[in-house]
Amino acid sequence: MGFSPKPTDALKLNLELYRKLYLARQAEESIRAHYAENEMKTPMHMSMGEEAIAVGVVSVLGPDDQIFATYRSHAIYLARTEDSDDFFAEMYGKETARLKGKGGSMHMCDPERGFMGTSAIVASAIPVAVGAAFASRKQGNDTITVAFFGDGACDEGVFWESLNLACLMKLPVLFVCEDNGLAVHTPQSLRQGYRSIAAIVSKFNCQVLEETSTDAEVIYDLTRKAINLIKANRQPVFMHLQYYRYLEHVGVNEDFDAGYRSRKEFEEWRQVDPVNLQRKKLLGNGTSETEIAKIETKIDRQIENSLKKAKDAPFANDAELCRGVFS
Amino acid sequence: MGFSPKPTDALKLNLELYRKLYLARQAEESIRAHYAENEMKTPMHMSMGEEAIAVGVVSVLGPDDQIFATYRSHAIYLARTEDSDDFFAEMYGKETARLKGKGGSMHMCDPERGFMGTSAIVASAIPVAVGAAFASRKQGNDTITVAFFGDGACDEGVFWESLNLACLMKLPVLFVCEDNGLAVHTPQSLRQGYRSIAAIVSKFNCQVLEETSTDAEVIYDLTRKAINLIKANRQPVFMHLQYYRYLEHVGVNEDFDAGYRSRKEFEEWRQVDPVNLQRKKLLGNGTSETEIAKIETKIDRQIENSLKKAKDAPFANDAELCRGVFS
Amino acid sequence: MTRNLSYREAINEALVQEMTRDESVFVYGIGVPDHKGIFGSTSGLAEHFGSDRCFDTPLAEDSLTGFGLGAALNGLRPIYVHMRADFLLLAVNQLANMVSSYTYASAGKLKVPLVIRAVIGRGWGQGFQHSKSMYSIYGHMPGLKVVLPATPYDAKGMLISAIRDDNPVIVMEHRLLYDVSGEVPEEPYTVPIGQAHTLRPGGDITVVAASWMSVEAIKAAEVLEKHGVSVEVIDPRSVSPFDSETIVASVKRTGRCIIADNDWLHCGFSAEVAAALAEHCPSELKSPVVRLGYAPAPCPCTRPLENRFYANAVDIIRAAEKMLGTNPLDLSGEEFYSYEHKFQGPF
Amino acid sequence: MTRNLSYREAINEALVQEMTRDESVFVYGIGVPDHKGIFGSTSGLAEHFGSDRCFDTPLAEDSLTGFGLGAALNGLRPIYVHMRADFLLLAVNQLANMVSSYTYASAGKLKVPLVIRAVIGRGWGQGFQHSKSMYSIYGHMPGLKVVLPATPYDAKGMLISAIRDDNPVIVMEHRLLYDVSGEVPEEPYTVPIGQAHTLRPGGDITVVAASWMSVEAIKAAEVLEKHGVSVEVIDPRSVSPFDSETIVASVKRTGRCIIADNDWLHCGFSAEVAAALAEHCPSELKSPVVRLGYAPAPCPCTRPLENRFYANAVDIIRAAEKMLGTNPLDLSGEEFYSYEHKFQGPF
Ligand SMILES: Cc1ncc(C[n+]2csc(CCOP(=O)(O)OP(=O)(O)O)c2C)c(N)n1
Ligand SMILES: Cc1ncc(C[n+]2csc(CCOP(=O)(O)OP(=O)(O)O)c2C)c(N)n1
Ligand SMILES: [Mg+2]
Ligand SMILES: [Mg+2]
Repeated sequence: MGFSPKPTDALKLNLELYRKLYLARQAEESIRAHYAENEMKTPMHMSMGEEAIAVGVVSVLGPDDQIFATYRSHAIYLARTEDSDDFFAEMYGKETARLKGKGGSMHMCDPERGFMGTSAIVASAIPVAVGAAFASRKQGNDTITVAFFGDGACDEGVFWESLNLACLMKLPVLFVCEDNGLAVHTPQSLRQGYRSIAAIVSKFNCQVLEETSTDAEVIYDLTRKAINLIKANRQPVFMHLQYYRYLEHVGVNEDFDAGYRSRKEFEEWRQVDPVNLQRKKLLGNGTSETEIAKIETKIDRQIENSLKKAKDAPFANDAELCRGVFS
Repeated sequence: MGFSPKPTDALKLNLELYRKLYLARQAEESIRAHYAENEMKTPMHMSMGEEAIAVGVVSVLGPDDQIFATYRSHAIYLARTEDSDDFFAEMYGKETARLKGKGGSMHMCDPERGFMGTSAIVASAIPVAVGAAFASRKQGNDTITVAFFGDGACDEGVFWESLNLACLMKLPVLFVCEDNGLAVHTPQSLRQGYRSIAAIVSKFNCQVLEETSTDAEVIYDLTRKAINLIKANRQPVFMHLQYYRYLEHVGVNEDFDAGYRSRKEFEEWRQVDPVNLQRKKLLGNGTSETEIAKIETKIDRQIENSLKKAKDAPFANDAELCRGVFS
Repeated sequence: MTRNLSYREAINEALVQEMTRDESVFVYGIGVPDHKGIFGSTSGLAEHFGSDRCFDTPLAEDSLTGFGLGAALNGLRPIYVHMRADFLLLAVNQLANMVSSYTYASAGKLKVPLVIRAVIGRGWGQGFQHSKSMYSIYGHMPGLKVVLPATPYDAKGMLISAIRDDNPVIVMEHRLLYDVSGEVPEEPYTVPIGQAHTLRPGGDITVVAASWMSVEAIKAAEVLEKHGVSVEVIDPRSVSPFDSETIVASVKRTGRCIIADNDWLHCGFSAEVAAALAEHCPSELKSPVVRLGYAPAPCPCTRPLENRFYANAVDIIRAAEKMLGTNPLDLSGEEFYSYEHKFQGPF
Repeated sequence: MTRNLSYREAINEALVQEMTRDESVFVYGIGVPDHKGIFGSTSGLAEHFGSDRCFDTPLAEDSLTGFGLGAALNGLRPIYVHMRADFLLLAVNQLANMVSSYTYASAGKLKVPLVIRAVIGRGWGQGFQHSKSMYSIYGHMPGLKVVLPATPYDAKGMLISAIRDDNPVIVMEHRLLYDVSGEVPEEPYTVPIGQAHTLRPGGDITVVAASWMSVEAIKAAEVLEKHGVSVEVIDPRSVSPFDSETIVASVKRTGRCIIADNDWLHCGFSAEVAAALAEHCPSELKSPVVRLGYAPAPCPCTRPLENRFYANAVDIIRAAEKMLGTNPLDLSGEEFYSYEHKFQGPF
């Protein structure tokens, strides 16, 4: 990690991106495979489809940069920590997880590694990120605070208040709007009284960057640009990034039979699936099928191993219930 | 009243505007003269300076149009009702007022005359106006709902939510932002992370109109245009209107010695004082000093009379305390 | 005619019947017209009544509450639905500063026939942001009515009462109740707001248990009855207005009271129930009042801790035994947590 | 050294001393650096410590609460000031869903040393949107501390405790208290959070009276004493954590309790106090508990109704007489409402 010039070795970067993409994807595939066993008793808001954003943004960040995110953060968390042991322990609600299962899928939190927590109340973590950025500046740190949120968050007043605050105070905040066009099942046409969020935000004192690519490297490059802008202009940057949510809003299944969207749309996005895309790119860049398979196998084993450890681990005992309410 | 083509008789209109301007101004002058007696035990947020906006906008409205406003609504209320009896009875907290003194200066409300109430929680009445406009449309009425609010209200998230909602649902709302550059004593440079609220709002699905004039007729004409736009486009209109607050935020005194603004600025705005301006215009249009004095004397008497009645009236008895909590 | 309906079906029927009866009733909120229809409670409404009477919204709880107020002031009867009461916390300003006082602020000239439905309490691994109830904070505001229907019968009858009420009413529905079934008349009917309901008569102990806790209390009462303890179970049904009389009268008879709530205890509704006893019948209490509810912590996700977070029938039984000074029963043969086991998958 | 200071001066001194001691303390909110300085309590801070440690903000209570949380998570000690607790109602979501649970959500890894100051209660004709207290709703949330300093001594000592606390603390200050004076040590000191304070010992009746009501209760006690009634006045000082022990111990001695609150009764803090008695000493109560507080209505503006809206010393005296079965005293020679008369002009 560490914020540094883009590796001159583009291949190295692309391998790193692929490793994280594949980890995020396969961890979720593993959840899908095991969820019906009813041992992971936590509502799952799956990342599948957004991996390029999670991996692309996170891979630019330095160790002291901070991330605030949402209930839909599997990919972000894994891209940041690559710690599938902790991830699965938390999914299974076990004592061996850092949070001992108190958080679950919606509330991962690992402040020591800059993953500062999430909110499942839409948009509620955004102002917290702004406050964190204020602290960073006040303390003379040269760090960035990233607020990840969905397009639905822009409906909430607190988004506008937070945007205004960050722009007013010229804080080093990177707003990352992960736009999948939906809030649960509600399309933007039923939620937005405007044509373009980017056009509106660009009238605030900040910079706006837009992208529809599912190529993690493109997102990576854009994020580097964003962070450079934040530092150069002492202004926040708002990134508007589109992706397609593969699965139902909450849960591990597809839901193209529900009627609110078509499988055809999905099939189109699948053509540019972020994991496949990156894999193909590696192959095109001269990485051999064997090399890639080696990476994949390693991650498959890692996940399998994490999953097994999680299953075998004990639950926290009752004393944990009221521990940590106060400092 | 009644929404109708602009009177071909411009003089008649200008006389009407002056009557209301003078009433609003003199009613407040009367408050200033009597406040120290400590009988009007209600915090006063004075309109002085904004009369052109209040009178200009309100004079266009039809009898079924609805107004939602703020704690700073003396001029709006008087422009709408011209009922100084009720006004002063409420300021003195007397039983003879429609609200029997329960509301006071901050909470005037006269739904029978389309003055639907106010909020002293900044921005909180704006979504209520949007809901009223929804009802109007749903019931097939051809009415307009006006939301008056200050520039400070645009800081609040609920403003953005309400704007989005009205634009999304294409509701007949006229947003009137009365911009005096201040929220209490805080200037916009300490509150706004953007250059122009009008520029931002214009990116929503609505029309934006801006004006800095203190000429009530100019505001009147602009409001007619706004209402035509609302009806023609089936979209809300946002009017951004500037004025200068003559007195302290709350209370009846000047406060140029407080240090947050200069008397010089005030003197400049006084050159275009909305009441004087309209008086001069009338004189220029051929109205005689005597005619004007006649209008003024009538209003002076009306106010004096209302004030006396209010002072003499009894307070409501204790049984009123818990009456009207529920329907 | 009476049929066996689930709680969700009972709500749905109330909505269909009231929307049919009165054109001014409309339903809005995130997800109300979608294929999930707020756990089935709003299913079919959009199809039947059209998208201008059952419609989706932006995520904007604060403004949409004010929106409902503005519509209600003008004679419409809005029903704003929240999939989770946790989201209602974004609208506390509108409720406390606007909705609850608008009638008073107009000296009684304006009515506010606004209904807010919100799902409360335990679901399934939902953690600390999707499990709150907090009805006491709404009950604390004069000008609001707050009800907690606990049976399919009350779900229909109290929702119809709420819709026809000219005042703002918050209807809070416990997530676990959605799967409970019971007898529900087909024709529309009302259940008056502000009357407690004695679900089970008994002479030894009064258990005051609202919403889901009434199910736990009934279970506890059944178990205790087998062992000769007679428990009276009272469902307050309404936080505000609050029928303290029924509860006080019962405790005057039994001399003992356990209050079992779906919420934190401190400054909660359970405190108001206990306060009513301190105000009206302290000398009739044979033993101190006991309150059961959420553990004093945010709600954890993992199941074993979640099980300890919520009070349940076993806790009620243990509290009753302590109060009566009897030995702990062997409960190994009993089946508890039947709904928690039945309930699976998110939300 | 001890001086006579007003409540506003005591707050100001606490802020100055803590900001001097600890660079990480900063103060923000609408009006904190202006010439009025939140009724004088923040006067001089901006001049002394600079505008990055005492600064004005947009009107955005919800996001600015989250902002304070984010700063606190990173080791700063923010103090967010609200001129009125009514405005805090816009931030209930952040408090209930975020601030109160952040430490728990990080399994204790993150601290939240956030202080929120908010002015509560009666002012001067302020009507229903500028007179609320509603501390019970914050006290209801586990993870928050809520305190109500009632004297200049406590105002300084409890604010310093709050600032040094690693948990979120809401400090609620009654508007009328700002003009009250009392002895305050010059050096910094702390008053522990969560301990009730017996302001006056007595044997016949316990009056539990927080914040401004403690002033009314003292006045009532003085009047009653002249007529041979000995009143113990207890200031709970803290809604959460709540020191029920001190109150229960007192009522066990006196057998009688009046709870006088600066808030609505229903589901309010007064209910929690009464509940503690029902839970811990019902058999020691010689007569039913009595609660006094706001009338069950939004607060009207006009003075005569406003006077009836708030409970006061006379109400306490009358309640005590009723409880003791004595005849109503002739109070015509007594001077009541001294502060309401002193207090003039808006806010
Ligand atoms: C304040 C609030 N309102 C409603 C909800 C219910 N809810 C959960 S997720 C969601 C949709 C959010 O959409 P978006 O922000 O675009 O995120 P996505 O799920 O698409 O990633 C809604 C409405 C909530 N959690 N919080
Ligand atoms: C939600 C809220 N926050 C803070 C306040 C305190 N306050 C009262 S008026 C005011 C300034 C509002 O400014 P603006 O909207 O521009 O109106 P103006 O007074 O200039 O007419 C503030 C901050 C309030 N009443 N409501
Ligand atoms: Mg989305
Ligand atoms: Mg202003």
